Amino acid sequence: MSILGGGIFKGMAVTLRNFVGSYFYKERLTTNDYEWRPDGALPQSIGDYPKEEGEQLSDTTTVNHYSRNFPMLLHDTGEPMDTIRCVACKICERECPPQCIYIEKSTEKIENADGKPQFYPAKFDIDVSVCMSCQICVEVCPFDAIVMNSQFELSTPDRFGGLLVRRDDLLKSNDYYHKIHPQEAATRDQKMADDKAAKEAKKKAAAEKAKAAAEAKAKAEAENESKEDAE
Amino acid sequence: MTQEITFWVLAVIAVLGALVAVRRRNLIHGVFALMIFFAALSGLFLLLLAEFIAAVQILVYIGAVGILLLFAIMLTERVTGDDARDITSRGSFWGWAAALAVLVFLLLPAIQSADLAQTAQPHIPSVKALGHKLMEPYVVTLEVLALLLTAALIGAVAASQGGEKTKEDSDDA
Amino acid sequence: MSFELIKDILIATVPLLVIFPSLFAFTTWMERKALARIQNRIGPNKTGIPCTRIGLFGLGQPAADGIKMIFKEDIVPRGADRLFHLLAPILALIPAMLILCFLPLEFPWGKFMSAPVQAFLLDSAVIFFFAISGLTTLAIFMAGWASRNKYSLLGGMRAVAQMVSYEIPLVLSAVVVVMMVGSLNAKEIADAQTGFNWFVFTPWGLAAFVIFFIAALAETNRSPFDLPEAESEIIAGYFTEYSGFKFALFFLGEYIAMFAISGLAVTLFLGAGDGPFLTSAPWLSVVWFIVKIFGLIAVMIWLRGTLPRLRVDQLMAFAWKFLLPISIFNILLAGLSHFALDARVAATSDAILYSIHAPHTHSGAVNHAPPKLVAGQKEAVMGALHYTDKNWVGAMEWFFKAALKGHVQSRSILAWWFGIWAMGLTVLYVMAKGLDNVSRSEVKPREYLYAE
Amino acid sequence: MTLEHCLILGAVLFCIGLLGALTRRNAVVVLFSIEIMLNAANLNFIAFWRFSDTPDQLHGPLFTLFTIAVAAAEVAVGLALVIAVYRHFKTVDLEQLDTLKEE
Repeated sequence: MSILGGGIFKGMAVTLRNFVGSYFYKERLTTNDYEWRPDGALPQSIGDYPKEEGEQLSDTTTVNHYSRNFPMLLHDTGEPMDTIRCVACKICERECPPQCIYIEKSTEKIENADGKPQFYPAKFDIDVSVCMSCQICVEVCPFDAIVMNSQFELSTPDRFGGLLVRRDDLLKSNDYYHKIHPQEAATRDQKMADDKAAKEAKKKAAAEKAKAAAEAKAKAEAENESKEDAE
Repeated sequence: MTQEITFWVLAVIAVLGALVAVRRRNLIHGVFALMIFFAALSGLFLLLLAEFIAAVQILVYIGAVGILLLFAIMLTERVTGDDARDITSRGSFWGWAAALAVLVFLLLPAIQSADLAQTAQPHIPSVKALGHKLMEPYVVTLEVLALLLTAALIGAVAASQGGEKTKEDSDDA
Repeated sequence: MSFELIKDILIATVPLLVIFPSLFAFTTWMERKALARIQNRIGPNKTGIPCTRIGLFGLGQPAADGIKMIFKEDIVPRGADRLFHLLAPILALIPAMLILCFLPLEFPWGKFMSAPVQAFLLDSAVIFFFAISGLTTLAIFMAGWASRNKYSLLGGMRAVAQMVSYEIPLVLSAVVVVMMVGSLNAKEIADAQTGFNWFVFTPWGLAAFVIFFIAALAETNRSPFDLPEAESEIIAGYFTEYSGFKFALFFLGEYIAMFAISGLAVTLFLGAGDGPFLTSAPWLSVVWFIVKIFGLIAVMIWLRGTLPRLRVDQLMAFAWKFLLPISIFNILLAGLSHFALDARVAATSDAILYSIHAPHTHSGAVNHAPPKLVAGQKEAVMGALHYTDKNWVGAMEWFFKAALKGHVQSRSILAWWFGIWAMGLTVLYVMAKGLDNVSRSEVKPREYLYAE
Repeated sequence: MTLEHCLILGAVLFCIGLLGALTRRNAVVVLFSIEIMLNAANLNFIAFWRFSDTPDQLHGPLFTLFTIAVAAAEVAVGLALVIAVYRHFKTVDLEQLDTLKEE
């Protein structure tokens, strides 16, 4: 037998807790109290926003772990262009529903993190005004080179050039990825490590099998020779 | 001295309000002029120290009757009166004649001939006295009035609801 | 016009015109900050002192809104009724400002007046309050009609229907207090509640206060009842076609009406201007009055952050099938229990008073040792004295002390008092539950026969 | 502000109401005019009461209170009838509502 108006009082209790909580627990607030920018100038393009460190970063961490905004390219620790994961295979460009990714493959190959010469994207532009954050590019990418970023402050005064994000602005380090989406980054790294281990194991197994086969063959040949000696 | 000015100002507003309410083609303007007329009358009542009546006048007439008229206009046709049809009835000349005749030959002579009291006795308006009066000698009238208002309420709802479907409506539906 | 009269009128009216619009500016800031905090955001905090970086918690926001409203282009739709389009916001503001003067605010500069030109001393102040607050309904209809646009006409008609049907419970719940005090004069109602004798502390007063507050919310188109200006349904209802300064006038009118209605709620139920330390600083009564008004407005804002909007038919069913019967029943209950309680307690308190005089009169002129005092009799007598001059909260305190000392009669009075409380609230609650089921029952949409 | 001025004002307002009732086609406007006539009568009541010898008897305001109540009831029922007529005849033009007249 609910008290008459019981629902209203429950609702008001929730809003009161919210109201009081927002004063005491800072992490409840979805946006931070932005300070004025030092020179007060408006960022002209996406690149003007600080890449990793800086005030932007401190805000994106307050956005919770599962927030998705626009994709970013990953590179392992070290110089971005040396350790870039993307090999310009253009699968994501083909799969992207609004066709907002534009890739130009490089002509020559460079060493990537594992030392294997690979192609790299000479140009990798995402039109942020067209992208609908559907995350299909992240799913189809075989190299885990593209993941979703949660940076949301991307306003620029020019809506044509300003919202086209170039490759260098897209590139973010893997530990930044760990910083904004810890669990997901951890699982993704775990998966990559397992795949590598599995591949090695498979290679090793193949190598052993090859070795065993080689030994068997060698033994067989040894037996043939010994048989021929015996005749 | 101030009473004279306010009396004449309110009188002029009342007469103009009534005239516009009656002669205006656009009914909405008519209703709002009527409400100005009611407000002017309420001011006159205040001037005549009938304080409670002034309050009731605003509450009942402007607050309720005015809005009732607005609703009625909204539910009927030709609200803005912008169609060419004549707004006066056929024998409107005789209407004017009758009204003027009543004014000139009947009312004004009656006022002139009557010997009217010239001075107003001092009076402190008090709602308590009105309340006591309503309870002692007029309590029966009050109950009858309550009955009448309830009957009018139910009657108005029944009449405007149209009761069960009439023959024509059943054909149309 | 004698100079004295003009001076008095100015002293009576100008403070209201200055104080309440500035309180309006503060309330808009308070509302936006509170709503933001409820939704886990920060709210305006950048507009402080203009052209500098000092954003003092966004206190400059009302000024910024005001300036913006002044410079916004004032569009009048082509087919609109130009005169009424201009008149509607003014008519929305005038009654709101007018009813402010019926609130018993005893400003300290009142003593400079030669004759007390104060509207709340009017004999029928409360009736005038309701009469003039009914005019805002007209303004809203005029706005809806004059903007020559289906949505605003729809919003206007809905607003009028809502305000008319919620005016009745509003007035009926005020009738309870007027019946207790026995006068319509706002000052007498305020004086009857001095010394924490607020009507909210009586069961029927509490019920009437709740009904009054709900009806006041509907009367000023606030929170759960803001259908007429619902952005989502009919694009801000009757002031869709208003922009610039006229829109600001509507906004101002609505807030001042909110102040006025909560001012009346404070006068009728929360003991206008009554609070602690009044003896030392009588001017504090105005401060207490405004603090209580802000308390009610805080609750209104809190409700706005919580409750979803009511549909039209729910709105109407709630007014006619729930609030109206409850308020009528509350009047009946108030009449029965108050006068029954009055008679019962008066009888026992007279008995208590009689008990201390009785021995002297019997034994004639011979004075002998003072009568043996029953335990707790002194407190009971004090309580009875308090009760005779209508200070029942103080009386109950003394009766409570006496009851602690074991005084039989004050125990019976307290039992009777709390019995009335329990009986009153349970009866009202049961009736409310019953009516709630009725008004929630399946509403058959009535097919309209006319205007095929 | 003598009694005579009030009575003349009452008379003029009464005649304006009468004029409206007699000359207008629309039933709702006729109801306006009846309201104006009733209010003119109320004004006279209050005027006579104010200048009477025993204002404390409060005859004027009491009687006006009753006429206001009756007038409100009358408007409510009158408008309900007008709406019912409109629904049936699709018009409120008094000239066309002459089905009782035998041709």
